[in-house]
Amino acid sequence: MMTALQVTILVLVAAGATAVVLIRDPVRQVVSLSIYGLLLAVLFMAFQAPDVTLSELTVGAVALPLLLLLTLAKVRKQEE
Amino acid sequence: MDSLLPLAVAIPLLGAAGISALTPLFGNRRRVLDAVAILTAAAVTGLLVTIMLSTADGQRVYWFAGFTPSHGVALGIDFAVDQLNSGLAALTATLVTAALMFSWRYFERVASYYHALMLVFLAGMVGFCLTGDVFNLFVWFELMGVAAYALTAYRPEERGPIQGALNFAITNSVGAYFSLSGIGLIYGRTGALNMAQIGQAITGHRPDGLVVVAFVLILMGLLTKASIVPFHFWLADAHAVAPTPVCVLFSGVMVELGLYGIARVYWSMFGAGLGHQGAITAVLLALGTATAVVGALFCFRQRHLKRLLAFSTINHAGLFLIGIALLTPLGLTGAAVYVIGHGLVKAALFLCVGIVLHRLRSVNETTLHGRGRRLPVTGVVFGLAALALADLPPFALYLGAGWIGQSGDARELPWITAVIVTTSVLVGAAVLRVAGGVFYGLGDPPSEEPAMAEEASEESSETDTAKSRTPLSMIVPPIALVALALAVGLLPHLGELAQDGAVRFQDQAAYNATVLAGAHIAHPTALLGPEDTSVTTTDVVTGVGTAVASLVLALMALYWRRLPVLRRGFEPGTGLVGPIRRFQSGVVNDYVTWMVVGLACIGGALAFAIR
Amino acid sequence: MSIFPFIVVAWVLAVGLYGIITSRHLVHQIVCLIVVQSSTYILLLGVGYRTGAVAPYFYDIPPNTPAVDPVVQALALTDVVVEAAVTALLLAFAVQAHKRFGTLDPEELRQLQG
Amino acid sequence: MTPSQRRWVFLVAGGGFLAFYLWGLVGLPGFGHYPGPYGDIINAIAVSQTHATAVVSAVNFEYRAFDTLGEEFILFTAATGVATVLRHLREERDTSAMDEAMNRDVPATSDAIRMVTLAFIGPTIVVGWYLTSHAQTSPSGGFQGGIVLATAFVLVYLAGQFIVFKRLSPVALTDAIEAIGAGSFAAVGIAALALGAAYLSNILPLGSTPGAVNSAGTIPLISFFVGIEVSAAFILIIGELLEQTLIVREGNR
Repeated sequence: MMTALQVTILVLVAAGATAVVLIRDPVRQVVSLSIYGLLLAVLFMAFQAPDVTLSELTVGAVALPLLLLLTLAKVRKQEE
Repeated sequence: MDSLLPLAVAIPLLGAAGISALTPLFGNRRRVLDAVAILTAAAVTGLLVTIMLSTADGQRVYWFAGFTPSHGVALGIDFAVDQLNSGLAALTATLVTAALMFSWRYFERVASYYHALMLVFLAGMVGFCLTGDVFNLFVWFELMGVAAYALTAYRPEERGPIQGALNFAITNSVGAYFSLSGIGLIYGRTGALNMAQIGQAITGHRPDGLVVVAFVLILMGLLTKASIVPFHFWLADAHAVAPTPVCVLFSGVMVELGLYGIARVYWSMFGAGLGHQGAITAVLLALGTATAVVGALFCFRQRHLKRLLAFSTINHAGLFLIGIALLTPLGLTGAAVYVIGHGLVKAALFLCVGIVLHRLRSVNETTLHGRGRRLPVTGVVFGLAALALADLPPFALYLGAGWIGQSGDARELPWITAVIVTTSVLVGAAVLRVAGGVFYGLGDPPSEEPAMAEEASEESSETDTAKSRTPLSMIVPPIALVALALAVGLLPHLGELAQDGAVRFQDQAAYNATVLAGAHIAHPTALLGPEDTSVTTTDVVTGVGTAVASLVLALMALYWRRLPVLRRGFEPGTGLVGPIRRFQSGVVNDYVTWMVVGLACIGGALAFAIR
Repeated sequence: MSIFPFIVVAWVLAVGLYGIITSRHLVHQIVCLIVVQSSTYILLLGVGYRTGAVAPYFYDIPPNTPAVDPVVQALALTDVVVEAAVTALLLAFAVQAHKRFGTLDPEELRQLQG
Repeated sequence: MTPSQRRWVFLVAGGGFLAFYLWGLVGLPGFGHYPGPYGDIINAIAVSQTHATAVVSAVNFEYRAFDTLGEEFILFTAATGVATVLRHLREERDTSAMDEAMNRDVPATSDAIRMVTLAFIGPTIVVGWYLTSHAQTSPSGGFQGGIVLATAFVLVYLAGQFIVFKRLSPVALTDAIEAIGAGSFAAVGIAALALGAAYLSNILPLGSTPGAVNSAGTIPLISFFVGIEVSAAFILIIGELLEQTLIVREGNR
C-alpha cells in the first residue's frame, strides 16, 4: 500500500523528469535538474532510504548542477 | 592458493593508486612510471596464468570478506574462477603488458595519467572476468568503461578522439543503465545478486515476462560492449582514434569481454530458467551473422588502417557470437580458442600499425602505398598476422573457426561454415591487401576516400616526429604475440582442454553447487554433449583455403585497375556498402536510436517465442 | 495500484531516452543521460521497499523491527557515485568538443563517419 | 537520419520498448512487498556481526565492500580522466594569463558576501567530518561526507579567492591525496590477507557497544578513506572545470 505522500512525490518525479528533458535551454535545464534532484531526494526519504537521500542531495541537487553550470559558463565564454 | 584470487584485482588497483600518489615525487622521471606499470601488469599476468593452471581440476570460488553463503543465500561477493574466465583474464593481462612495453618508446611525452588509467583498465577487465555476482559485474563493467572512455580521449587536442570518446561513452552508458535495470528487475523477483543463487531461484518455474525482460535488458550493455549489430556503431569511432596501444586492448579483449559476459549471464543465471534453447539460438545466430557480414563489408572498403582493423574486430565479434549461440560445448570451445588467437593476432596487427605511425606518420593506406618497404621486419610480422587472421593453419584461429563450423554442422546449420569462410575471406583480403600494398608496394595504391584526408593528417601527434629506426621495445611485443598465437595453435590436446572448460562453463547445476554449497564437481556435464575435437583434414583444408582465397582476393584488389575485364568505374568494395554506409553517421543520437530499435526487436522476438 | 511506482520508472527511462535521441546540445544530452540513470535508482529502491517498515538503522530502534532492504540502498549509493563520475568525465569531453568543433550540437560533430 | 526521421523511428521503437519493459515490471511482487531473502538476512545479522547500527554502511563497507572498492576507483578514474582530457588546456597557457584572467573575469565579490561565505566554511567542514566519521551509526558515510568537504573548498573559491583555492588544492597534490585514499582502501583489504583472513575482511576489533563511534572495526576506517578519496576527487574535478571557466586563451578554436 502506498501513502498519499509517496503517490504525490512519484507523480511529481515523473513530471519533473519530463520537464528536465523538454526544457531545451541548457541553463534553465540545469535549474530544473536541481529541482528534480530535490524531488528524488524527497522520494527516497519516503522510500525509507535516508542514506541515498543524502547522496542524492549532495550529488543530484548540488554537485552535478555545479559541474554543469561550470561547463556552460566555460562554453559561453568561448563563444564571446 | 585461493588468496591469490583477490590479488589479481588488488595489485593493479594498488599499482594505479601508487603511480598517481608517487607522481609528485617522480613527476618527470617517466621511466620509473613505465617500469612500475610494466612490472605490475607482468606480475598480474603471472598470477593469472598460475590461477588458470590451478583450475584444471575444478572451479575455484573465493568469498570476499569471508562471507560464505549460509543455506544457499550469498551474503557477500564471490569470484568464481574456471578455465575459461581465468584464461580470458590471463589473455587480458598479457595484452596489457605488451601494450605497456610498446608504449615505452612510443609516446614522446606521457603523463602518469596514462599508466594509472591502463592499470585501472586492467583491474576492471580482470574483475569483470572473475566475478560471480551480477551487480559486481556491473561495477567492473563501469570501471573498465570509464577507464576506456578516458583513454580514448587521450589526445584531446584533436577532433576525432573527442567525438569518438563521446559516442563511446554515451552509447555504452545507455547500455549499462539498461543492464542495471535488468539487474533491478531480477533482484525484485529473487532477492539475490549472486548469479548462482539467481539461477537457482528462477530454475524450475515457467519463464514469465520478468525473466525474459531482465535477460534481454542485462544483455543490452554486454551486446553494446561486444559491438553486435545494431549496437556496434561506437566501436569504429572509438577504435580509430584511441592511441594505438589502447586499441590493442579495445579490439583484443574488451569487445570479447562483452561476449564473455553474454555467455556468463546465460549459463550461470538464465540458461536453465529460460529454457527455449531454440529461440535463443535463433536470435543470437541472427545477431551474430548480421554482425559478421556488416563488419566484413565495412572492413573491406576502409582505407584508414585502424578503422579497417576495427571493422575486422566487429566481424570477428559476430563469429564469436555465432559460436556462443550454438549453445554447444564445441561451439563455445571454438569461440574461446578463436578469441585467444584473435586477441593475440589482432594485438600484433595494431602494434604494427603503431610502428607504421611511429616511423611513417600516417595510417592512410593510399598515401602509405609502398612506403612500408623501409620496415621489412614489421612487414613480415604484419603479413604473418594477416595470414593468421585469415585462418591460416597452424595459427590458433583456424581451430576456433573449424570447431564452430563443425558444431554448426552437427546442429544441422551447415550455412555457418559458409558465413565464417566468406566473411573471413573478405576481412583477410582487406588486411592482406594492406600488407601487400603498404609493405611490399604491390599493385596500385587504392583510390582515396574523400573523408579520409583530414582524418589521416590528424593522426600524427601520438609521436611527435617520424623516427628513423624502430626501437626494439616496439617490435618485440608483436613478434612475441604472433609467436604465442602459433604456439597456442600447436598446443597438444588444446581442444580437449578447452572443451573440458566449456562443459564446466555450461553445467549450471555444477556451478550452483560449487558456488553456493562449496561442492567439488569432478565431472561436470553440459546439457548438450561434447563433440570430437580432433583436428581433421577438413579443418586444415578449410583454413588453408580461406587464407589462399584471401590472398587471391587481396591481389585482385591491388591489381584491379590492371585486370583486363570488368574494371572501369567500379572500385572493389564500394558498391557493396553504399546504401548502408550512412547508418555509420557519427551522430550519437542515431546510435542510441538504433540501440532502442535493436532492443525492441530482440525483446519482441524473444517475447513471441517464450511467452 | 502497487505497480504505479514501476510505471514511473519506465516512464522516466523512456523520457530520458527520448531526450537523448532528440537532443541538439551535448550538455542537454548529458543531463538526459542523468535522467535515464535516475530511473534505475527509483527501480532499485522501489523493489526493496516494504510497506510499514522502517529504514535499516538500528541506533535507536530494537534490532528486530521490520526494516526495508538495505542492500538496494547500498546499490543505489554505488549507482549515484557512478553517475557523478560518468557525468564529470562527459562534461570534460563536452568542454573539449566545444573547443575543437566550435559547437555542442551532436549533429554537427562529424569528424568520423562511414 | 534527419531529426524528424529519428523521432518517428524512436516513437515506434520506444513504444515497443516501453511495452516490453512494462511486461517485465508487472512481474515484480508489487510495491511494498520486498520478497527477500538477501536484505532480511542482512538486517537480522548485521548489527551483531559488525557492530554497525547503520546496516546500509555495513553492506557498503563490509558485506559488499568489494563493490565499493570498484566504485571508489570509478571516481578515481573519472577524476584522472578529467585531468587527462583537460590537461592540454592547462599546459597551453602560462601563469601570467591566469592573473590576467583573474582581473578580467572574476567580478569583485562584496565584502559582505565574502564574510558570510567564510562563515559557512567552518560549519561545512564540521558537517562533512561528522558524516564521514559516523558511517557505522547513522545514515552517512565517506561518500556524502567527502562531497560536503569538497564543497567547503568551493566556498573558499566563492569567497573570491581562486588563487587560494589553487594554493589549497594544487592538482598534483590533490591527485596524490586522492590516490592515497583509494589505494588505502585497497590496502586495507591486503592487510586482511596478510593476517590470513579473506580480502576486505573486518580485521579490527569491533568494540563492545554497537552504535558507538569507535565500533565496527574497519567500517569507519574504510569510510574515512572513501571520504578522503571522494573529497579529493571532487576538488580535482571542480578545480579543473573552474580553471576552464576562468582561463580562456585568446583565439584557440
